Amino acid sequence: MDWTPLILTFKLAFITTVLLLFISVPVAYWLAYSKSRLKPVMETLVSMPLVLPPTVLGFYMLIAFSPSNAFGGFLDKWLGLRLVFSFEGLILASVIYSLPFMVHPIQSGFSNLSSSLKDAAYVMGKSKTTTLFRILLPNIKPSLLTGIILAFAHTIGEFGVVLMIGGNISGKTKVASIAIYDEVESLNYVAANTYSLILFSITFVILLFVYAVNGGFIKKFWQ
Amino acid sequence: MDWTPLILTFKLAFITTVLLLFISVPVAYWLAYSKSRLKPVMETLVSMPLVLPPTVLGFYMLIAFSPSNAFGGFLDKWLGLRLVFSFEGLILASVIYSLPFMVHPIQSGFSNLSSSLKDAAYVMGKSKTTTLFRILLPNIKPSLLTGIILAFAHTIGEFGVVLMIGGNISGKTKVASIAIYDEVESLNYVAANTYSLILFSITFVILLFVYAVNGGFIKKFWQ
Amino acid sequence: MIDVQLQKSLKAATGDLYLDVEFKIRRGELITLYGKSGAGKTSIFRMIAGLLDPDKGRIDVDEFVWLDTEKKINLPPQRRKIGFVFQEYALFPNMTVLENLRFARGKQSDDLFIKDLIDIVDLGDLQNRKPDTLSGGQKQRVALARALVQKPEILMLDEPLSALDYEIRNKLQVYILQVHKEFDLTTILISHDISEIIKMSDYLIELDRGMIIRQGIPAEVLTNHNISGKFQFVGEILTIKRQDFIFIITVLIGKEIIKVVADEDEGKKLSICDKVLIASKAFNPIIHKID
Amino acid sequence: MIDVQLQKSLKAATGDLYLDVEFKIRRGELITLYGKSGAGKTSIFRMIAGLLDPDKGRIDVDEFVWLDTEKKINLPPQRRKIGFVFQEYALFPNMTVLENLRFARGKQSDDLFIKDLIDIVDLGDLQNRKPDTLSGGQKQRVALARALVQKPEILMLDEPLSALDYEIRNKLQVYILQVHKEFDLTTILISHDISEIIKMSDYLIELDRGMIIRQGIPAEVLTNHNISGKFQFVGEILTIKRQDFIFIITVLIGKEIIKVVADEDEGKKLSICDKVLIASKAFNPIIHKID
Amino acid sequence: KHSQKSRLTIATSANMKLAMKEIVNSFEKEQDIECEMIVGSSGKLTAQIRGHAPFDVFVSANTLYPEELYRTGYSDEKAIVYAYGKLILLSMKKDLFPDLNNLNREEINHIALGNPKTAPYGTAAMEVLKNKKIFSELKDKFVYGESVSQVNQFILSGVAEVGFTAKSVIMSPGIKDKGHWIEIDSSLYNPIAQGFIVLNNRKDHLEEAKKFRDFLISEKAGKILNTFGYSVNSSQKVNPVLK
Ligand SMILES: Nc1ncnc2c1ncn2[C@@H]1O[C@H](COP(=O)(O)OP(=O)(O)OP(=O)(O)O)[C@@H](O)[C@H]1O
Ligand SMILES: Nc1ncnc2c1ncn2[C@@H]1O[C@H](COP(=O)(O)OP(=O)(O)OP(=O)(O)O)[C@@H](O)[C@H]1O
Ligand SMILES: [Mg+2]
Ligand SMILES: [Mg+2]
Repeated sequence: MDWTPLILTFKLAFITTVLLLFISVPVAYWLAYSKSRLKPVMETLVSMPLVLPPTVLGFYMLIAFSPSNAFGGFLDKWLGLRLVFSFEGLILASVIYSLPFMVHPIQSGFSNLSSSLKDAAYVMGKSKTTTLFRILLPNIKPSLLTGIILAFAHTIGEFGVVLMIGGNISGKTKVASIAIYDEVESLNYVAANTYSLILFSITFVILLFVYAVNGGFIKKFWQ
Repeated sequence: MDWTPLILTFKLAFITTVLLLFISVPVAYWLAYSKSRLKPVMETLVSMPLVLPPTVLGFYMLIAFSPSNAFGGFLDKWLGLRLVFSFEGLILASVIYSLPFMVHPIQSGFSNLSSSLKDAAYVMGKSKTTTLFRILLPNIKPSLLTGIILAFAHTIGEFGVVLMIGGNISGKTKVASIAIYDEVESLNYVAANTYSLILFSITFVILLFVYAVNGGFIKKFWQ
Repeated sequence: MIDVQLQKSLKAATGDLYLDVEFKIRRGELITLYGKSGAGKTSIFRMIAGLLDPDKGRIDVDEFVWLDTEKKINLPPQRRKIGFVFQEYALFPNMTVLENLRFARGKQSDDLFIKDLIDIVDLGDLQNRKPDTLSGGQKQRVALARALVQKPEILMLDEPLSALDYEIRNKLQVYILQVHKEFDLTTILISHDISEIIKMSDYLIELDRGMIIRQGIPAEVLTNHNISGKFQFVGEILTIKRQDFIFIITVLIGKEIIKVVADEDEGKKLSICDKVLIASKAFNPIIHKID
Repeated sequence: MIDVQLQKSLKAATGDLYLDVEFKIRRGELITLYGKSGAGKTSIFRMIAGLLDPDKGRIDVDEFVWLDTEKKINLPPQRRKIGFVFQEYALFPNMTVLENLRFARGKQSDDLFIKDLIDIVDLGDLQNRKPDTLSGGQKQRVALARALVQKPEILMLDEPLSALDYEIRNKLQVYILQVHKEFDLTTILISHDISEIIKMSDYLIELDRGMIIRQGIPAEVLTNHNISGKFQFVGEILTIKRQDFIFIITVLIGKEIIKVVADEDEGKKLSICDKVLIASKAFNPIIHKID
Repeated sequence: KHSQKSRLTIATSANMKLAMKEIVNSFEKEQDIECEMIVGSSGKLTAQIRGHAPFDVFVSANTLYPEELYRTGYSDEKAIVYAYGKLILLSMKKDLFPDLNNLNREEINHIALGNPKTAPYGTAAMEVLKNKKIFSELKDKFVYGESVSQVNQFILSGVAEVGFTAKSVIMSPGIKDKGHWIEIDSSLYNPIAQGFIVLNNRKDHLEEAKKFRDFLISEKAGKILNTFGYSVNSSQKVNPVLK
């Protein structure tokens, strides 16, 4: 039993989710409160990574990130960043692919929130940032949670993009989903089942824990 | 240029989204308002289809749906329903796979809603159903929209499960995502690009229209 | 006859409130719950409406049992024919004013009645507006109209007029009374406004920390002394000015302000915001109607 | 000196309201905005606070320009040092009462001041509760305390006491006045309660449909006649009973009820809810302090 | 820990995985060169090589991809054919003995084959069906797998009663000793040539890569390939070096 793919998977899902939080909150904030005419366009663009089959999306990313291309070459030359067949590349790809799962729920959370809370904080002299972190975000916890869970779970199961960008290098880009795929491909169903079961169980426990804490179940039984 | 995969794709995405709406609203309602101890477990279970790589999930579904198995056999014998290599099967698979994208946003919408609206409707003698359709759902429109868009877009791009369950039968289960994948695999990049571009453009227009109507932009320019 | 017995311990981080009340309301009566903020008035309303479950208790409405914790009977809110004005309005944000009213009406009331109501609460211009764009008082008026449109058997009003100015408030008080009588409603009111209570209600229940501390005819409960022909008023001192050896004191009584002269000894004991009783020794009042 | 000139057409589906006001407030003054529901009071507050942009206008506070639509100056709400009690409270649901207050305070105020405030608004037991579990009046008290904790230069109170009963209302009126003086605040109040206005404010502005219709010293604006030593009151008829050839009429004046006798001719003209003026021909009142 | 540079990286098409593992093992023993295998579908691997993947050699499941890579400059030498695949007809049903002549039987609902566009075994199966003139008759029964391995999954799960797949499949642990199969007459289809190419993405392993190429066409490797269901020389005698 090789544990590295599993460790790699959770590492990837965790980093991706954290990065997505940092990216999605400002994006969702803009989408929720902007009155720009470009807003529907931006909203649509955020959803677009979903529309292409993952492998195909991965294929386009591969072309874009390849050092022989302008963008990839620039990264390679100036930042020493190789995005193809590296863990960093996997992260970037997962972030792009899972973006809508995080942005949309947070945005709808902001939209549902009464604007008087924002007003009250502004009048108290609180900056937009303070208001965001102390007032807005804590009051859309269900939406944040939805975004986090969807992005996390999706990154774990995500596989087409990762396989294309990552190249299945063991210990570096061979995550659990690819390992399972490999085993199924080579008709090793027992190994595939084992991997699936472990992946499934660990994720189940993580999510169950998150939901239980969120629902106050832990607190209730603790007391 | 073969248009059938594209037509099939939008047909699949549309039917799946509609079915998901019918399924997700009651599920999300239960999850949002139940005080059962099973709630975190159910919440977790809804997210689980995301965790497995689509092809693997598709493989497990294939085994479950196979007429040689208890479940698939039952369907075949008693309902005359063949779920493997049929459009119906694709729909069922897509519904299962996209369920979390619809359920979670709607659930968080319900949770964010002030309970006094529900109370007011009950006191007026309105049934739970009337309250749900006339009061609750109209007041979580941003969340509903998020669910619909995520499920719709995701079904369009979905490909691993569909490929496995559907068997790539042209005119029946060969949707656009598979057609694009085929072209990429056979190094027909030009054809793949064309398909991608068309799929992308049509979806872009659909989503843009939805967002523009939702944002009141259409209304504003109409008047 | 409505017979209410309720017990409930209201959950609180500290300082639990134990609500324990028992009272009867006759058909067609208008009674008021009165009491300090946090005394439990809204909680009683919610329990009568079926929105909050008491720990123990029973509610009988005529021959029907709405609630009996011992027999585990508990009618859902839908089956208790109640009209409710919520303290926080609870208007439906997705519907216009008119739609809010239309949604609330049962099968019995018609569009004409809705039109009348809209006129009476002065919302004619606003009927196609969404609640979000209304002022506080406008929202309250919609909430009131929405409760009335149902022509319920029991009407429950949780501070239905607190955000309104004197004029419209008066008008709506009269209107509520009118509806109350015309449709033979049993009405329960929560109010802090003493003149409102005296004008409107047949019976008053005063609560403190979850208990009934006084009940009876409003005027008696609230004024503490019998109504008399003697001209005496309780007022509040607004200003005190010294002039030579006397004090000129302005006193607020209701919305009237009068000047009273006090001698040095009296004046020194008084200070601003003191409550004072002002009485005349002999009095023969004249009464004029104001138009 | 605060100099306010504002013009704004309030969007409405039908019946647009054109708000057009101009007034000055001296430093340290407490002024009240008064007027019918929907007259535009809250909208003026929101424009002064910077939460709503006027179509045209300027706001000067001492030597600073907060707003000048011509010069396109428009300070954000954060930079206008304002304390605000919202009509709908706007408490932060994610924070306890105490946390709401702590969040509101700037660097200047300390925990001791917060403790004092909590005691004064009678929320000691509730400081660790979330706003959702508070009664209407309790929420309003938290909102008031939260605005005071900031020790702002300008304090804006949108019906800060409407949900409160007589006793706590009185207590908080005194406290607001005290804070207003102690910290030399400029305070703007919205209120419908006449005794509150007369007791608290230095100056009154009455609005109707977006226009200022009257302004001046509250007692003068509201009572319409000069304060006098004459004992005369406006009241409302509660009941009329015929007894032989006379009528016994009970009249509500403030929270007092008196009986007046009227002869047949007079009595026939009167009906319930009529407003009447009651006066004495000769009067020499006695004044007693009530404890 | 070994740095990535010290290993010879072998990109292997998924269906060659088991055979290549054996070959790589004995190559490592013989030459003392550490190797790493990257497994994927040939199409994906080709796309990745074009994206400058750090692969040194490419063991493909067909000849189209290696040729394409040579033409576009990802290799300094022409592709070679190292083996030929054999097509079989496989079934997992207990009492179903596959036969080309009665595929139209009623109990056969679905016949699995690779997508002729992307999978070489699919192309071969199509040729067989066309040569036997049974394609149009059976048209409605076909389901297409993305690759040979998906075809295997269709057959294995029982949803397709029979299917055309590679002979190498029956050597794998999942299928060995299960089901029934027949080998298809190799005259019915064009040889399924499997191409190999040395890549020039990274120059530092060129020596080792060439050693691997030589080993792959050696007799020793040939024996291994044979046991896994491949033949090393085509019945139609095609020149091992392609145009
Ligand atoms: N967000 C809004 N959008 C459009 N119109 C609004 C909005 N808020 C208030 N109005 C309208 O502007 C007018 C003035 O409202 P405002 O809230 O200032 O009244 P107010 O004097 O505070 O009344 P009240 O005493 O009832 O609180 C009303 O007619 C109201 O319907
Ligand atoms: N949802 C709740 N959960 C827990 N405690 C509550 C809840 N709602 C109210 N309470 C508490 O119950 C007590 C009574 O509240 P209630 O709302 O009945 O008071 P009230 O008499 O209506 O006061 P007010 O005049 O201020 O509206 C208060 O101490 C309040 O804090
Ligand atoms: Mg209350
Ligand atoms: Mg207002």
